[in-house]
Amino acid sequence: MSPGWMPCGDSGARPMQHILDYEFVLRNAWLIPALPLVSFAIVGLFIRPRSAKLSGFVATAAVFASAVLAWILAAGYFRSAEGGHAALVPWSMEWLRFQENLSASVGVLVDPISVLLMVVVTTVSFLVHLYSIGYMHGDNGFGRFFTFLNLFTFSMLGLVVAPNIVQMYVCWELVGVSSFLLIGFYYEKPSAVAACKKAFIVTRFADLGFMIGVLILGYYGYSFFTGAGSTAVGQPFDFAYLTSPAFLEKFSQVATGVPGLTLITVAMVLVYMGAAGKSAMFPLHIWLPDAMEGPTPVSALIHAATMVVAGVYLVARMFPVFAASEQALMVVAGVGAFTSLFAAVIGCTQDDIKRVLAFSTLSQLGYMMFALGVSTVHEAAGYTASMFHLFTHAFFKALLFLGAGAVIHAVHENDIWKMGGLARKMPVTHATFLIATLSIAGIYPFAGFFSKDEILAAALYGGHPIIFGTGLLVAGLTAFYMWRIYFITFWGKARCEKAGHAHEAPVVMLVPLVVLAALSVVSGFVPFAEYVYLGEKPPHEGINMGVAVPGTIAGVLGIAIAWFLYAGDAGRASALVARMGGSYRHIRNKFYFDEIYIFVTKRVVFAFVAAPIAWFDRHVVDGGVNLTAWCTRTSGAVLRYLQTGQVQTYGAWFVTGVLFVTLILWKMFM
Amino acid sequence: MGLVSWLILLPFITAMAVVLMPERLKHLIRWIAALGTGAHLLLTTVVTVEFWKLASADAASMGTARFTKLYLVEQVPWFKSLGISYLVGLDGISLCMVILTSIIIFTGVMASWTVKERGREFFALLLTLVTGVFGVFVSFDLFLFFVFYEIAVLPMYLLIGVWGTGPKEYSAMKLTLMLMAGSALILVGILALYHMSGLHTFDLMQLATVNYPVGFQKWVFPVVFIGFGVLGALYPFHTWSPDGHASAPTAVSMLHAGVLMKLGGYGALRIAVYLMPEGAKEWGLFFMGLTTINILYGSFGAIMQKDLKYFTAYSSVSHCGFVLFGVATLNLIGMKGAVIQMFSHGIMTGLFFGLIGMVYGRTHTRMIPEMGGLGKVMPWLTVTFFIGGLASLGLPGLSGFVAEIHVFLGGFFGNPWHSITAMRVLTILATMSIVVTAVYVLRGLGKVFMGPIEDKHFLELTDATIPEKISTGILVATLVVVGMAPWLIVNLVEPAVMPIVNRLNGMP
Amino acid sequence: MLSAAVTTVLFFALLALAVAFAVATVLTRRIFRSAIYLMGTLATSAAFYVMLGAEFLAGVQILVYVGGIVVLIVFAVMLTSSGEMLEDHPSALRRFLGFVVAAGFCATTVFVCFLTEFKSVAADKAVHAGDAAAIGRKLLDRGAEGYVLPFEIISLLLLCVVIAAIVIARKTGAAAGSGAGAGEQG
Amino acid sequence: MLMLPEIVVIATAMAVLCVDLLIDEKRRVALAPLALAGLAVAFVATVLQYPAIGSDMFGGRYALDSVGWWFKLIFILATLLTVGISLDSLDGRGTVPSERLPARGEYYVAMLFTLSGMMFMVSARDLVMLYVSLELATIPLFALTAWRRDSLSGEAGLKYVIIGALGSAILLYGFSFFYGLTGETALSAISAKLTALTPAYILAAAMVTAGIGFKMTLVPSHMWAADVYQGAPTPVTAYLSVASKGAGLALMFQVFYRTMGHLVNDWTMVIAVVATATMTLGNLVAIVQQDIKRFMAFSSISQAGYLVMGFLGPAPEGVPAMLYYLLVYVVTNLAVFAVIIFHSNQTGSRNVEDYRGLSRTNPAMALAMMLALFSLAGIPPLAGFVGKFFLFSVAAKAGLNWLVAVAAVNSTISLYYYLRIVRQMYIEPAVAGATALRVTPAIACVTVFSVAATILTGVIPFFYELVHADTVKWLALVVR
Amino acid sequence: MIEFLASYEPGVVTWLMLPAVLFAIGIYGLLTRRNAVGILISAELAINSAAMNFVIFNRFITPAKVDGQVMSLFIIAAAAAEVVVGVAIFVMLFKHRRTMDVTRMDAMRR
Repeated sequence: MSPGWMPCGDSGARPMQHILDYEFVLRNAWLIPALPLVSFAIVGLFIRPRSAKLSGFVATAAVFASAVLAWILAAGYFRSAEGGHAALVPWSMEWLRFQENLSASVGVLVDPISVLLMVVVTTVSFLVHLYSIGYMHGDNGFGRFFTFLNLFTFSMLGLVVAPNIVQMYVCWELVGVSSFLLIGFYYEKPSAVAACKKAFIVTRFADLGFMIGVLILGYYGYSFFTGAGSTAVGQPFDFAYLTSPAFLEKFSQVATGVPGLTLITVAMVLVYMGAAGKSAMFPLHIWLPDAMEGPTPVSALIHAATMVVAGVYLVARMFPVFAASEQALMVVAGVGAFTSLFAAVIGCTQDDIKRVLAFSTLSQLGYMMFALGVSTVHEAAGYTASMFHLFTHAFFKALLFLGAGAVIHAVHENDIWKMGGLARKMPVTHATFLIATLSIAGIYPFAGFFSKDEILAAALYGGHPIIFGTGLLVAGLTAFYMWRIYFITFWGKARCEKAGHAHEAPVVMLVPLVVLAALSVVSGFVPFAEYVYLGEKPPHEGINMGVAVPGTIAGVLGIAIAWFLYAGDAGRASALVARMGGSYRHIRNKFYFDEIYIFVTKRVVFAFVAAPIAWFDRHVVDGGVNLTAWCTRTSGAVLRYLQTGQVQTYGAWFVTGVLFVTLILWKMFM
Repeated sequence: MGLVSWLILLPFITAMAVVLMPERLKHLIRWIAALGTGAHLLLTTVVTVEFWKLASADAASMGTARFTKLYLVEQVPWFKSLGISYLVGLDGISLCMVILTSIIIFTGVMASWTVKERGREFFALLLTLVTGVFGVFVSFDLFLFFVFYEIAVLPMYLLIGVWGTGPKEYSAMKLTLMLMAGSALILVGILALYHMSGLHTFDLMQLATVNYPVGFQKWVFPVVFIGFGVLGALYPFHTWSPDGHASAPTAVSMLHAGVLMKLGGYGALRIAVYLMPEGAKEWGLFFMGLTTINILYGSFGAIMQKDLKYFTAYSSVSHCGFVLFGVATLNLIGMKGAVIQMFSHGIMTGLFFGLIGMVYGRTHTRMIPEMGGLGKVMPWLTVTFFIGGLASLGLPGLSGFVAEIHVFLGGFFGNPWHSITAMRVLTILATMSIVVTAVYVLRGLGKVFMGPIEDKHFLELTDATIPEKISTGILVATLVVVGMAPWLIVNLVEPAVMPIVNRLNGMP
Repeated sequence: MLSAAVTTVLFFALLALAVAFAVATVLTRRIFRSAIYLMGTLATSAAFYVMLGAEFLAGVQILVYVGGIVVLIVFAVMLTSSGEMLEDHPSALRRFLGFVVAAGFCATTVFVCFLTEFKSVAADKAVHAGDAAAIGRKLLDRGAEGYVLPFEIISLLLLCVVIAAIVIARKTGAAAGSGAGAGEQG
Repeated sequence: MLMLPEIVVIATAMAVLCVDLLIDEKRRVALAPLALAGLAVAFVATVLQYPAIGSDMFGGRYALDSVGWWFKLIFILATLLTVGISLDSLDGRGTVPSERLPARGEYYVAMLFTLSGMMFMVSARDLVMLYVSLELATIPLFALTAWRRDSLSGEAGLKYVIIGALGSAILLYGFSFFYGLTGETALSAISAKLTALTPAYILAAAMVTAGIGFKMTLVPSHMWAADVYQGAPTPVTAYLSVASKGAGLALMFQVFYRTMGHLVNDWTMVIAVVATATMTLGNLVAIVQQDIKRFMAFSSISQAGYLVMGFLGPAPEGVPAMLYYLLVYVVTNLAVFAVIIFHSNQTGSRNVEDYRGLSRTNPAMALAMMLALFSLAGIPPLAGFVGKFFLFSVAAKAGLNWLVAVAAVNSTISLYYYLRIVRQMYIEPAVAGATALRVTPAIACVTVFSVAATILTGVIPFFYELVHADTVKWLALVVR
Repeated sequence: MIEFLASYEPGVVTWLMLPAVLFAIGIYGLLTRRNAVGILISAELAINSAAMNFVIFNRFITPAKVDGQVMSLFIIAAAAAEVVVGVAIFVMLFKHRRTMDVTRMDAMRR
């Protein structure tokens, strides 16, 4: 953080100004993902084995540089393009050529949502890097941690700037693997190993759908792209082509053979499967809570702010295609809404601070999803709202996690019931956490209020009252469980010894907290709809009181209940729990989804597919081979008995042979 | 003598040099082997550059006519009376395979640095085997091809039988006999093709101008395809592979899974499909079905394995299924994918087996449940193993993805001769293996390298030695380079696959 | 005419005799008698040769076959009889199999002979050239009609066989060094 | 002079006989060089006959053609090598007394006479000479089989004699029909007149085939071979398996091509069936054998099955293919036998298991054995593969792809049992306390020569091309 | 009767019956006799019948020539050679086995 880098416009240094102006950054936008990549390679290969400390700084510096570039790009982009923010591809090259007119390129797509995400990713990533210097201090895997973080940052940025679906898929997988590596960072802990495997496999399973979706889109993209009368430019895989009306018009005509089901629905549901996996939508949500086994900064970066929103981003990116199929959109909306409720309910019962945050993330992701699901191409308010929420959520959720991290760092404990009374011992952390909690609860003027408001408005005015109702309920629940952990953690008395001796985090960790807190406050005031919209630029609307009031009431109600139950006498809560009995237990056990999955994989797939196959291979297929060998050997062993040693028997065969040959010849010629 | 002949000769000369050394000079023997294979790697580089120059000059001037052209051709009549000649040359596919082999053998020699017993014979046989492999990849005369093909297969018997572990005689015998039975089928096919053509030549390129009768192709194609399929681990002829790989010593497993199994796919593409397009059209879907079974069956089979080598062997069955699957799609993308998969899987599985050997050399066990937490004591091996594992589950950025996306896309795009629905269903089934692969790779590697240390003795183990680092480093670098810059291999392979595609489409 | 009739009768009588001798040869349990019956068969064969106009051959048959080969066989019988003068009966199965095979062979041959028309290639059937002189000329003729070369070869064969037989059958032990006497005896 | 090689061989035999009489036991070591020298001269003489191919003697009753020339070369070569591997046993150089053979002078004489019989046989142009020379090529072998004069050797001789007598009776009976149907003894005349497919012709053909089958060890007249090969002295086994089988092939050429040439194309099915049965049976039974000689007997039975594949179909390539394969088979099989003799002379071994650890006790011989066995199994680039390939090619050309498949699968089976020996030699450890085995110069020379030939004839096209150029037109000359 | 007998001249086919039957009898003996010498005797029967075939054909097919007779001559000689070797081997073997029963000559089998 050398000050020389900070001033980007008004510094006296001419060359710097020249290098860092918008035009330059736009032309070289590839630098934004490339810097972390280069840093990843250098740190991973050369620096890490030598100096852990240096690797941390180099990694952080690289991401910082990216962040700076991203901010410049964003500032320039949103400022410059007055008449609609065009999608630009300032740089691309052919990467993978399948055949004539069908290749995947790598490139950088600059359009509002990608710029938005670049800013979010680089900023949060930088702050998390910074935070981690403190948080991971003294850890054996310090260098490794930063290597992985860099890898993740690169992958995520690559995903964000992907101009075509193949690059999207590529980076999609890469973020998956970085997530895997980071969840399993404490690889000696069996639970971390299990969690990282689970995360990877579940998302991989989801990616199967994405992959098949890509195949379908690729095929039809190619067919229509090269078909008669096509005037398309670029490549069939490009989002620009896939979302173009020319393509969608033809694609939506393709039938599957099942009445009422068009192929576009199938394809988009499959793609959505990928998105749902990455964004941990029900029923693929199970990996995310376990992913909290990773270091907390990772949870903040990957499992709260950035990677998990990739699914939302994908849906947003392909929104016109989704929108071309009403059924697909219904799926998106339905799954999103259900997940937001489902996760919020579970979130109310969890004791692990990070798990609560994880369920909260699930719930918020569901919000973003259904916001997309309730939009249409023409009524795209939800689209904007979703992106807005993504934007704000990134900050306050990262803040929550980092705050939780600071707490955990201080207490060395994840269980909220062992904390308590930390407000005084960790004032900065407390303050920032409070801001974040207010924000997520949707209290004016914090950022969450604005975005949540827009989402609810979009649901309501998009004609989805049920979803609106769900959203409202979720808003209340969110406020409740967030304040629940807030009260338990920071209020009251220390419930264990360690909590009693907790200290405030070091400065390097506090700086990100403060910055994020600031962002959580101000980001709500960004005139978001100015920048991110679909189709025509919508007229600017202020705060919609019809939605804002119920939303805020729900939030306040949630806070109040939480206060009632947890701020003072803990007995109230336990009494309630006792009243709820079985259903509480079901909720607390996350409706047994983990168990179901384990049952299905271990007891069904392994026991009834894999094990029989292994058995079949050894005993039937291989047995067949051995049987052939056995038959050969046995026939040899039997035939040797023809060789009796009796010379007269040999003679008899001899003479019989004559007769036999005579017979054959006779048959043939007579 | 041209460059391509040297590609074949160099390992052979090295083998002879090794044989002539006195047995007790163990260091000298392996240094000779290392130098010989290292020199081969250099030679391969030279050949690649040469090829590249010629090919790009042609690409500019010749247009599509260059597709059927071979480079660096050497032709010497051999058995003139039967039209047999020593005809070697290179096209993109061959070059690709030569590069692969060159890398694998060099790293294989590096990985066998610690072979103690009867090192002279070991390296001599290994190099003889590899002579055969190079021969197969560069020969364009069917007779010559077959000659090298068998040379490549047979030394395996001794290599496994003498230096192997476990039920080595059984495995070696099974492997040899099954592969030889496969080559018996190939022989039938080759002779039938030769006589039916009436051209009195074994020159592949000339035979490829013949339009064989459809009825003839209908029966010869499956014979030849299955013949190669045995080596390519086509279900249900794959069972030599788990046992063989499990019993073989490290370098042999590397070479076998890495290169030899590719001969199957190579032959199936080069000979079966290229010469008998009508037969391919007749049987393509059938073999797609079989290879789909391969893909899924191999990956499901791998889940249950306890022994790291069996584990990798089943994974090879699955991955080699992709090769033959790609071949059976009969379109440009799929077949290109098959070739890339050959390359990618070769490197990847070579890496796997090399690493297994290194781990086994330290822990003296290959049983997955007995290991754990090795990542702490052997970070280098862990990282490389994970990169290999990620490549095998098709992680983008590593070569496996490039191949698999081609194969899937190829299968999905279908071809004019088969039911596209059926092809798509099979492709989607095949796609599922990416999940299963993730499951077994992560389960396996997770158990071995992550988690708590199972055995206190493991704490005393050491990380990779310098030769081991060189060996694994090269392989990993190849995986990454191909994965990050796929155009390198794609541009090499595409022109070489074009003639096959054209022939399928009835174009000259 | 009568002589022609007698010839015919003689033919059939000899035929019966030859077959009877042959059957006795293979059926008798005494191997020595078997040799004697063989002699009978060969002698009747010689008679047939006379009837077929091959007088010289008949003579050779008597001299070489009856006088030489059978005598040799008798020697063999004597040298290899270990007091068991009666041979064991072959097993019933073996006899049955032998009979089936032999009968099948016989039937096939007879059948084939009946079905085939053997055409004489000579214009004049009466020509009779079976005298010793003709055979002698044949054996010494070096031209296209002669058999001088086989004649030489058979002599080599006989020489070789005698030498070999002595090596095999001589009395001395099997030690390699003691082969000295073999050559002299030959 | 056209008959020079035969005369040289006979003269050598006579010379050996005389010298044997004249010198005492100790100096009889010199007989082997004498015989070898004579054979070498005969070889050279045969080579020098090359320009005389096509000429004849005795009014055409003795003739030399290209195929005959090659056969003679192969026979002389086989005998030469066999003498080379015999002389240790005869001169008592081995360490195991039971492997010693008596009467070396007579041994060489018998072998040389047999050789002359074979050489006459390929030059024979009439039934009489064919029969007589065949007997000359066969009857001494009965004696040679019993040469060791022990119980087993005698039993082998007995079986050989009995089946040999049966075989020659059947062959003769068949010949008599050839004669009866045509009234000719000259083969070409018989061939010219044998146009009608009468029943007698068929019977004769069948009988002659069976008679040849005895020589060639074709199923079902192969059964003697196993016992005889096992019991015979090892060098004689070697000789039986190469030269005698070669003589059988020569006889088959004489009968099938020269006598029944116009019919041979229609015979494809019979030959295919016989070939299939022969190679399959030989291979299957070889799998379970323990005794190395018996093992090699079945191996050579299966080789005979491959060998006759050259008769399939009308292709003229069958002739060079068979000749070439015979040549290859001779050197290869003799290489194997050289090692077997070496090993049994040194250790008295009989069984396959006795070869364990040979790669440690004598690596060079183990390598030779392995290469030779691989060649027999048809592994490239060894000559055995090339030879088999050409034979299979003939079958494929005749349209018998199923037979090619059967033969190729059979090669695989054969590989299985050849690998059994390789396994013993290379994989199994040597018996505890086994010492290095010394190899004698004669065996070493033969082994080196044979193995070199096994490799070179496969890799260098010269030999096959020569055979091909010489003999590919032969069929057209013989079969009109 | 006598006329018939006098006018009857056995044709070639009739003649051929004799060797055919003798040959078959020889085969029978060859396949059933247990004494090795007996087998050799039977073999001689068969060979003799083959020789007879030649003589018969000579008489009926080419009466003007003597090739068949010459062949027979050689057959007799060759048979003699065969017997010589056979007897030698039998005698030698008898020394070892003290029996000539071929059914017991199965030290080598399978």
